[in-house]
Amino acid sequence: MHIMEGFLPHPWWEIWFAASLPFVAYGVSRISRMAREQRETLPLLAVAGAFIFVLSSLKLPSVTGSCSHPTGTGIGAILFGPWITSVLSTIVLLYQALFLAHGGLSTLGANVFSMGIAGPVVGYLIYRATQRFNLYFAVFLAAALADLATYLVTSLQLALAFPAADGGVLLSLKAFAAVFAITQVPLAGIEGVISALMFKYILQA
Amino acid sequence: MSEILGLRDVCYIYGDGHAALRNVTLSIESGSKVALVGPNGAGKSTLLLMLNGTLRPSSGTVLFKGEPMRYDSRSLRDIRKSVGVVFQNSDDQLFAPTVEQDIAFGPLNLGYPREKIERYVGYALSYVGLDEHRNRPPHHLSGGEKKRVAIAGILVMEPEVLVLDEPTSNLDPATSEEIMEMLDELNLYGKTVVISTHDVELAYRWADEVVLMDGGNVVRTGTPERVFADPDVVRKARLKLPAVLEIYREMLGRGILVPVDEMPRNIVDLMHLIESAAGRSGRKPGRIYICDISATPPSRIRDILSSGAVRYIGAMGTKAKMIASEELLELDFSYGVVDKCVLKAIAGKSSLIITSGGMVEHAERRIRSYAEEFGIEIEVIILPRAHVSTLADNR
Amino acid sequence: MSEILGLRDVCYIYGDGHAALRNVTLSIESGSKVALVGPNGAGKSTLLLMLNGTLRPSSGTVLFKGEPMRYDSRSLRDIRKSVGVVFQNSDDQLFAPTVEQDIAFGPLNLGYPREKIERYVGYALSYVGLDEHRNRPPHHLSGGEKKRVAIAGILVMEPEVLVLDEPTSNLDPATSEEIMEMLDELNLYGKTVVISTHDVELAYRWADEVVLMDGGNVVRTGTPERVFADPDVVRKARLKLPAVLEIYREMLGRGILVPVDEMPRNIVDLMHLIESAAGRSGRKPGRIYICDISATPPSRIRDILSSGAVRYIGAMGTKAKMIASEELLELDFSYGVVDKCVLKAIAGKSSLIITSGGMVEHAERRIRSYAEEFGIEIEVIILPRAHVSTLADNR
Amino acid sequence: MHRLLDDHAHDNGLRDVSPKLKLAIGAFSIMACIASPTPAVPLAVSACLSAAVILLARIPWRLYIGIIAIPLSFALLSASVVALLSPGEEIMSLGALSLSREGLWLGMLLVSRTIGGTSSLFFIALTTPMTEIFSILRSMGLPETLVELSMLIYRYIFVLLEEAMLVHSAQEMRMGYTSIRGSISSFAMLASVLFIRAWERGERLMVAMDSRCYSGRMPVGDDHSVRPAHLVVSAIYILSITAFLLAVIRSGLA
Repeated sequence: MHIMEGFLPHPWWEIWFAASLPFVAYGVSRISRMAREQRETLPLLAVAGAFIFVLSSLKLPSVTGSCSHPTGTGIGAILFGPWITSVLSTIVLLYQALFLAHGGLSTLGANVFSMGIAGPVVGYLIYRATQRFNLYFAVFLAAALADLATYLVTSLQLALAFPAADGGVLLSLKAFAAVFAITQVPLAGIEGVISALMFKYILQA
Repeated sequence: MSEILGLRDVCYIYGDGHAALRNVTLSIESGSKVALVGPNGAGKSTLLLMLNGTLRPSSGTVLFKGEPMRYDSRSLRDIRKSVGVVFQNSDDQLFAPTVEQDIAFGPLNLGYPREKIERYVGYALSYVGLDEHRNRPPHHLSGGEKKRVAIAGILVMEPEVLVLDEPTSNLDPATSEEIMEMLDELNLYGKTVVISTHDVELAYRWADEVVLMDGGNVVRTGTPERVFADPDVVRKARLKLPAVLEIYREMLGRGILVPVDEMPRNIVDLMHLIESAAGRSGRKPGRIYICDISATPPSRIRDILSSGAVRYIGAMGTKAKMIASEELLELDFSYGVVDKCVLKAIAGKSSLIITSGGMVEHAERRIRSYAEEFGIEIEVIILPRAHVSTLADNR
Repeated sequence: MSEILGLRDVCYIYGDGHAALRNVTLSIESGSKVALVGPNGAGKSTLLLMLNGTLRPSSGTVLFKGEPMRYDSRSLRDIRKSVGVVFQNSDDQLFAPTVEQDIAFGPLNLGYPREKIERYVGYALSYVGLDEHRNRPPHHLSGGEKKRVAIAGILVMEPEVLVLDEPTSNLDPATSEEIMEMLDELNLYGKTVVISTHDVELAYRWADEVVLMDGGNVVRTGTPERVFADPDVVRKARLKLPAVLEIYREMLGRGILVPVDEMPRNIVDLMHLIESAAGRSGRKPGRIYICDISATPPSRIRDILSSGAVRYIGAMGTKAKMIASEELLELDFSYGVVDKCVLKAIAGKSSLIITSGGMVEHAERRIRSYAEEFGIEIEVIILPRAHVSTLADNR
Repeated sequence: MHRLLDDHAHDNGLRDVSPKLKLAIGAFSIMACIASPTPAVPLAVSACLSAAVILLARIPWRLYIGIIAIPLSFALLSASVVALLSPGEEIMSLGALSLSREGLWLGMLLVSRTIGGTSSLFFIALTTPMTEIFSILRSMGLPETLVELSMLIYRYIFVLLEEAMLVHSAQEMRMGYTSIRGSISSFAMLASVLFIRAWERGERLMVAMDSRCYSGRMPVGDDHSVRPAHLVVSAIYILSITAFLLAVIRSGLA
């Protein structure tokens, strides 16, 4: 779920850039180190990034009928871990803004934080915690909860920028979360199911 | 024959304003074999995607059985069941984790009952000769096998029209011929087959009707002889003349041959023209045996072979080839079998064609028509019919 | 000629235990045109990837200029600079965002200075005729254009050997011929060219040396005539005979022709055999004008055309074709030009070939060798040389 | 979506303008929109840049209207939440919710900023091909790895997207996506086959790069030089918007 260009006021758009920067910078340094050691790193991460972009540009079959797209970052976190996924997500989010008009440039920091960092970190931790029980269930849970985490963080980002008159950030968070829940909660479920099925099909093939 | 698919004044303009089709009018007869030929970018693939409603004309109408095509989801479902499209690159078409699941994809989505799906998938698998690969992932198959799976995935929905974009691209000659023969077989059993290709040899030999396209226009349509009659038109469309035709034209130009009404379609025709021009004849032609494999035990074929009555052996159709390979029969011809046997017969050598079912009559008819055309007598012996008693005794 | 690349007893076994190459021994002469032919899965691509060290033999040795190949990164870099590989699917090869950046990839990584990179890239771009596409992303190009960019990206490193996997797959006949002609031109200027293909017509016509592969083995190597001499071997490798050869064999079988030492390589040869068998001769052959476009103003070509001295006009080489299209000359032949002009000359018609630089002598040599072979006199007139004074006057 | 905005950028009428200049205009416009306390400045930015995109870059207006509607739905939904939560003098009551004058104003401001910001974003996206931005990214001192990875991802997006479209239409031809169940399994098959294909491509990409002597460098394109006329027009635009912005801020303070 992208925050559109122009929507986040000063100082919030700067704050989210600052919050994302350390994660992405560390991710880039990890990739640089890996690329020096293993030459296949760059080509494989390149196709993985392109894969995440293409997946997230396809319209999901959705119950609500709205124009909803998978984030694909939960899968990324499972495969590459959260650091590298944060770098791939940054590039993918930039392209989504420039090629598809999803998100924006000033809001890139906020979007990277919700979709490229918070979601993948949650997904990765869930996957590591539940992996030993059942692989497919772990993938389902990781992808679905990564989606939910993204949506909650986005709601929080908006709530912090636009606190309610009485009740402040908390009330505002409730309001945003409630409005976006209509599309985002079913979406998270669908992305979870699709991710689990995708793993199953890949392992079968 | 009646029109099964038609285009009337169809234009198609891509998002960037580039016109892929310009006022195309075309009629495809039910039961025919149609080849769209033209250079890369001529609009062939775009036209094919019109035939099952994947692309919708910017202007003009597409007709299916005389009715203008409609693009609501119900109508599209019906049209896509009736007109199956096989893509050029099989990898784009095979997306399920195993061969079996891939073939079952269509029937499953059509809501067929489980038992029916299994039966149909089994039938389609054995039709394309890939039973033993049913549980393999498609991306581990060879190019030819992938193409067969792609065709099976369409056949299983029992379409009336089979549309194939460049069916032989990236396949070696023998695999190409096997695929084309499979299409012949399907056509013989009533399906209309439409292909696109820039292989002029293939189009010239295989098609009933050739549609020559260039720059989004249909430049010429008609029998292969008619379409390829004008070398300038063919060259402008960045194609070349079929070799047989080019040699024929060179011989005309040198006065070695004189023009005839019907241009040669293949080497058999060309040889006949040359021989009659040279005033030759008199050699006693060889025989052609046709053996219906579904009614003949393989031992009988071995008997014929060991008797020395035939010099060459060929197999037509998927089933015959499977049996030949099981029985370790060394085939001389596995594609273009009738033509080759007729050539051998004219050269005085006898041969045996093994095939099955309706293909027997088809082969016989083609031999007879060659014989008539050339004014020679080729003796055709159809095996289980003539020897049915011997056969019973042998058991 | 000396060996530039060699394989000695090379085996290659994939991770799954499947042997892709079995004891392959092969020698590629410097400056030759080699075609690897064989069915899908014969091991052609595996062999090609041995030639620049991408794959390392499981056993046996690969030699480059007589030295066993070494696989440390420094040696690999040297070998890859000398042996350039163009992949079958151009999309696998073009990975930079624009045409220009893609072509610059090799030189940049070889550490050329900036100015040299720019010069080389500019040269390669204009050589393949894609100057105006330099800033396009590869996904906006046609299949033929992508192939040209892929070739340019290799040429720019000035390799001694050019290796191309199925260079004409998915290209229409005219585009294929243009690519093959470009390879001829490069060969003429000294590069060794190795291709893989299952297009037998192409291999038979184009190659100096054919390597027939099947099931990981080299079945036969030699001149095209020698490799395609045995129809059984060719058929077993799931290939077919080239049409000219098949027609020749049919004519032999019918006694229309008698066996000759050298089998016909193309239609010109075949026609000559037929004509001499029919005891014909006597027609006065046409002339062939060869015009070096780099030394002739286009107005001179128009003069010749309007004088009625020639009936047909053809262009050889990238530069000649570009000028022809700029000058709106309507070309009769844009590929296989020499052959076609010789055919026309034998049929008594004159023609004009426009070309440039070293290609002039090449064309002349080929015409002379045809003339000698057929024992006829074809008058070849080379334009700027013969008319150099006239030319000066015209200015 | 068969064509990405980048595809239009390669053929637009402002292709020859220096990409640095275009980026500067876009970035300035975005900042101006966010900084503006009233809807007037973002709407002025939007009017100027939309005119530039349609009239100068010659992007079809139908396409432009179509894509600008995408972010609007998000903006309207979020802005109405903000509007309803904001404190102030109540002007309308909707059951438990109430809309204040200040809330309405803030909502309108947010929608206008989104419109202005999106116009600025589209100005960049539709006039400056990504291929020309890479060299700017590199000269901005972004890490080499990040720029190289971006370049490779750029190229493979188009390769994989085409493949995804083909697989998707092959599935549609065989009645995928006709029911919810079928849709979900079709989509998962598409994703899995795309992943496998992507991985194989990655391996082939490695071979291709190695075959061309890869030693860790990716070429970038050249920059266009800035032409004086372009500079003058840009300066007029930037100065006018800045003046407008300052005037609005001062009058707001007064």
